Amino acid sequence: MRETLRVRLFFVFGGIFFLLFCSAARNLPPWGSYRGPYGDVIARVSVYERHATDVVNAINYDYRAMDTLGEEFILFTAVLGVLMLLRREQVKVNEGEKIDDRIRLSLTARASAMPALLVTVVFGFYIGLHGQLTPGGGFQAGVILASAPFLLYVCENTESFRRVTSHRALEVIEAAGAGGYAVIGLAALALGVPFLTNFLPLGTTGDVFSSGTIALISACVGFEVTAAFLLAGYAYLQEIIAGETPEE
Amino acid sequence: MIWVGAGLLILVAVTGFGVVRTRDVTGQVIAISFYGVLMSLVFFFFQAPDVALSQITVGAVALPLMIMLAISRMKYRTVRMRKRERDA
Amino acid sequence: MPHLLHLLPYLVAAWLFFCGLYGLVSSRHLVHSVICLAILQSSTYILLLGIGYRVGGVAPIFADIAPGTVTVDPVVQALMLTDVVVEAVVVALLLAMVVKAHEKSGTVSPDELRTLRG
Amino acid sequence: MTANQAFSLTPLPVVVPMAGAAVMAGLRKWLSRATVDSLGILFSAITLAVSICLLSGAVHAPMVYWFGNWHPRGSVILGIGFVVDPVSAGLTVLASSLTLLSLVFSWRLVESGSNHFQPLMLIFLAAMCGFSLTVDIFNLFVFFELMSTAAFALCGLKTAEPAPLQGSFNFAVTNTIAAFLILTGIALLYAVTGALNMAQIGLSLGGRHDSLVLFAFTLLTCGFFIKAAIVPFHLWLPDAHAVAPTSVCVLFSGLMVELGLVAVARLRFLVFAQTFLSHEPQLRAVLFGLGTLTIVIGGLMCYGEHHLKRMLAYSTICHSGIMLLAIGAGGAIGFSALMIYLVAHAFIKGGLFLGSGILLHRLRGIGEKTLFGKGRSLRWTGLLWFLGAAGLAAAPPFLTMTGEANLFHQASDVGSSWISWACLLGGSLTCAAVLRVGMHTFFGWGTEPITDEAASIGELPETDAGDRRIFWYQYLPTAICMAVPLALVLRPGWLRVASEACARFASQAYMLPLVYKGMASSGPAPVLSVANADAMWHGTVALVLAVLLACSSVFRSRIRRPLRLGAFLERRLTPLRAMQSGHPGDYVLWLTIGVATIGLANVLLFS
Repeated sequence: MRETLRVRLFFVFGGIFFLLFCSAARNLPPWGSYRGPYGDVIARVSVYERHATDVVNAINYDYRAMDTLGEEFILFTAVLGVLMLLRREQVKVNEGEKIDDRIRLSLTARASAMPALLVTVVFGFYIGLHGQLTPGGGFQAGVILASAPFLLYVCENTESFRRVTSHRALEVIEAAGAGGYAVIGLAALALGVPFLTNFLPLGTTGDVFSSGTIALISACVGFEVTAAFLLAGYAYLQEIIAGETPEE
Repeated sequence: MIWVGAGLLILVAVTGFGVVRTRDVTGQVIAISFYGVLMSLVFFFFQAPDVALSQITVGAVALPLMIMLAISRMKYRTVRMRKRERDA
Repeated sequence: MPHLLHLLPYLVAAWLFFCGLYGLVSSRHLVHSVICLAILQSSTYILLLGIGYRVGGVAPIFADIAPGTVTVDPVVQALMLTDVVVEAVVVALLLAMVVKAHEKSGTVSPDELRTLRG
Repeated sequence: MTANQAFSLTPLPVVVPMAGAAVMAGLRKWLSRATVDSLGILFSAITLAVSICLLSGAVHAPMVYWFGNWHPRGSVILGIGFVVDPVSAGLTVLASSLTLLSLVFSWRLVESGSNHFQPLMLIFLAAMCGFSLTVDIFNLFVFFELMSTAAFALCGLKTAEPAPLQGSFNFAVTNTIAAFLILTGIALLYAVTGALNMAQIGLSLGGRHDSLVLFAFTLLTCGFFIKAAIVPFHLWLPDAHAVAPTSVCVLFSGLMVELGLVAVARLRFLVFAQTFLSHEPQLRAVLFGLGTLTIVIGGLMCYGEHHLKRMLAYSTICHSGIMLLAIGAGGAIGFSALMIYLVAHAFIKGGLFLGSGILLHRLRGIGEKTLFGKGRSLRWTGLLWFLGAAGLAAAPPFLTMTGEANLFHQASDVGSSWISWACLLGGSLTCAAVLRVGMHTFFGWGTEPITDEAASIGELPETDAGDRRIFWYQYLPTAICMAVPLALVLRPGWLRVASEACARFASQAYMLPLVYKGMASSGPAPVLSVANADAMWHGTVALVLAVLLACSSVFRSRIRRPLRLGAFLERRLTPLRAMQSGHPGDYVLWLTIGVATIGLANVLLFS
């Protein structure tokens, strides 16, 4: 189909779609007047029942933990898919220009990356550990932690970046994070309660080590997400870093 | 208060259209990064700090970074292939 | 005007969905298509956020507010978190496909990359 | 096994393959190919065993399982629930047996992309099981997305050619849009009901049918129709099948596509049960229209195709249309027709795909012309192939016929017996296409096959070039696939149980107390199985027509010009083929046209 025809047809039918959407929206409750009941019931009970002050994380890692298990496996599958698609076939590694690690940035710039790295890692751990109390949690922490090695790359410490991100253990960590989530659920099953039921002491509301399995699951998710983003990032970068020439 | 939120939403709508209309891919990466920041502002404004945090890490950083990496990998490939053709 | 204001996030969501579809239909670059898909996805964020919002509600985090305070809906936020992950994942996977397609055929234009006709 | 023990097994069909995939993917670099293959087979066998336990428990007493022990509080449902009734447990059994068969088939043979293939297959299995069991609509979306992600990755397994990447790109774009359509629909329903559990949504919606509910219905059904490859949303399916490895195609065509229809059925019977009470005829008209269109286009394209996997893919589209007719016919018998047909079709289509995998492995080709006359020595494969063809036509001994018998019964109840003609057309067209390929390949009869551009895609074999032997573990799954739909007919006792379970699944009055209180009320009266005489005739006629059509194509040089109907159909489908352009923009446009048209029709007909 020619592009002009395609776009014109789209304006007709896409327009109908848009109008249908708008006419449906007329029957929605007006903006700003959420009616519940699901969210309100959970907001009321979760602090008492789960000792978690961040209700969103209580939902994610407990009330609707099955969704998050699926979600973690979506991430896991996608990384598996990216690694598979970008797997190396026959490549010739050019000797001599193997790792381009010449220093172009000033030493100051390179040195200042270290504190930034430290801050990123500390911030990541903070966000991860306080997931059940304040906004944050395993997923956000994972993404922040994964960004730390990229600072190395930006500051042209390419070799150390490669050493961190191409480590064989990374895939194991990722799988352990995703599998660990399933194992936490199975542990509950082994204790005779339904899958993913909390079986740990809930602790005092507001403590770092409170709210039982929520913190544990959050940690597993954190490991998985960190490893997943690093693996995906390296999959895209490996060819450039290693200076490989594609083989036809 | 709600008018500020409404303004933000309209800005999102306009930026979204802008991202789609940007035909140059590198420009689009910058646009989508801006869009991600804007989106996380909206989330923050409408009392969703958890999502805002994820959005700023994923939508404004990880996503554009991934697109950049993909583009640079493709460019690298093209440059390498051209160079090899010249050598041959 | 107030009537339109009551519909605003839903209209923005519909608009973004439309924009994403338009971008996909008219795309000439596969990476552009992927980004349009991300825009299309963001329509669901706005829709969910608009649905769960409550005027005067605070964030559903009881670290520093009294129990029983009126909050916005926490459930949609949990759903949005899942949605954010889905977005990242879909983009990563599609980009990997685009990169690989570029390696194999040297083009990123959907018009030129049409081996599966008929 | 007591009901209580079976109860605690509920999460395992999802969790066992997930954990297995994590183990296999984590240790991928250290394990040999054979070990990963065996682990994959082991985990899917465990899943199959667990699913069978679950099914046997569910037949005695259907139950509901609350994750995290979050039981409903009054009318509000807090957690995510799995409903284990014979239908959903049966689907997990089907999913795990198909996965097991295709993993056995690809043992040590099919390219595995450095051991990525097996964990992806297990995740795909977990997603299908979760999709069948869950009663929470957002959880359904999560498993939908998990299933799609695994499918996208599996589709791009053969990265050596550019075509797979394009096929999987189109697949990924359309199915991701499907996911967002579904999510938008979920959000709209959540806005008005404040619930995510399908039972609670259904309860809260009641008989409401304003533009909002209708639009949500449109979005959800269209999203699942994209998965189910209903015309005009079908364009991704041939592309995806042409490029995916054969053993993956078994799962795609066997169950993934049909699960989209099961989800539509679940929505219709549980969520929107009362929405269309006053508009049943209009709803039937919409679904019948879509189904018939799908059958005609799928059937014609199937006959005009010369790439084996694409041909089977079009036949899946056609049969998906037949199953949509079953949903359209509605009622308990209509739903049992859908389920019976689904089971039969899954095995037959799986067997045919495995057969084409054997051909690709042995003869190094997948185009009809390449294979012409080369399969004379493959007697067993030929036999299984022709059996599969007969099964597609719903010929007498096959289970497909029982499914169609139920469908015709229900259709004549609602006064639309004409749909049996659509089924006849679809069955004979797809059967004829398969027969034609069989006659050309295994007998070398007639003139050289007509071919086309598309038939040369994916010619690269997916197996190692050195070894062309076929082992027993490749014949065995193929033979099992063909034997099951025959064997199930020989033991008709289960049909009664199945139709009772289907009647309950299709009844909101039965499902609501099951979800809320976890106890089964006395269900609706079981539906007696229907007399097969009509369908027997029908199947035989379809088979005869198919043989005639295939012969008119194969022996086209020996018959007079006006009789060359088959060859005419093979050559003159240019406008239909133009729709299948391989351009993602076109696919998205067709998708938009479909959603807008269906949405408009829904609003005009029902409000």
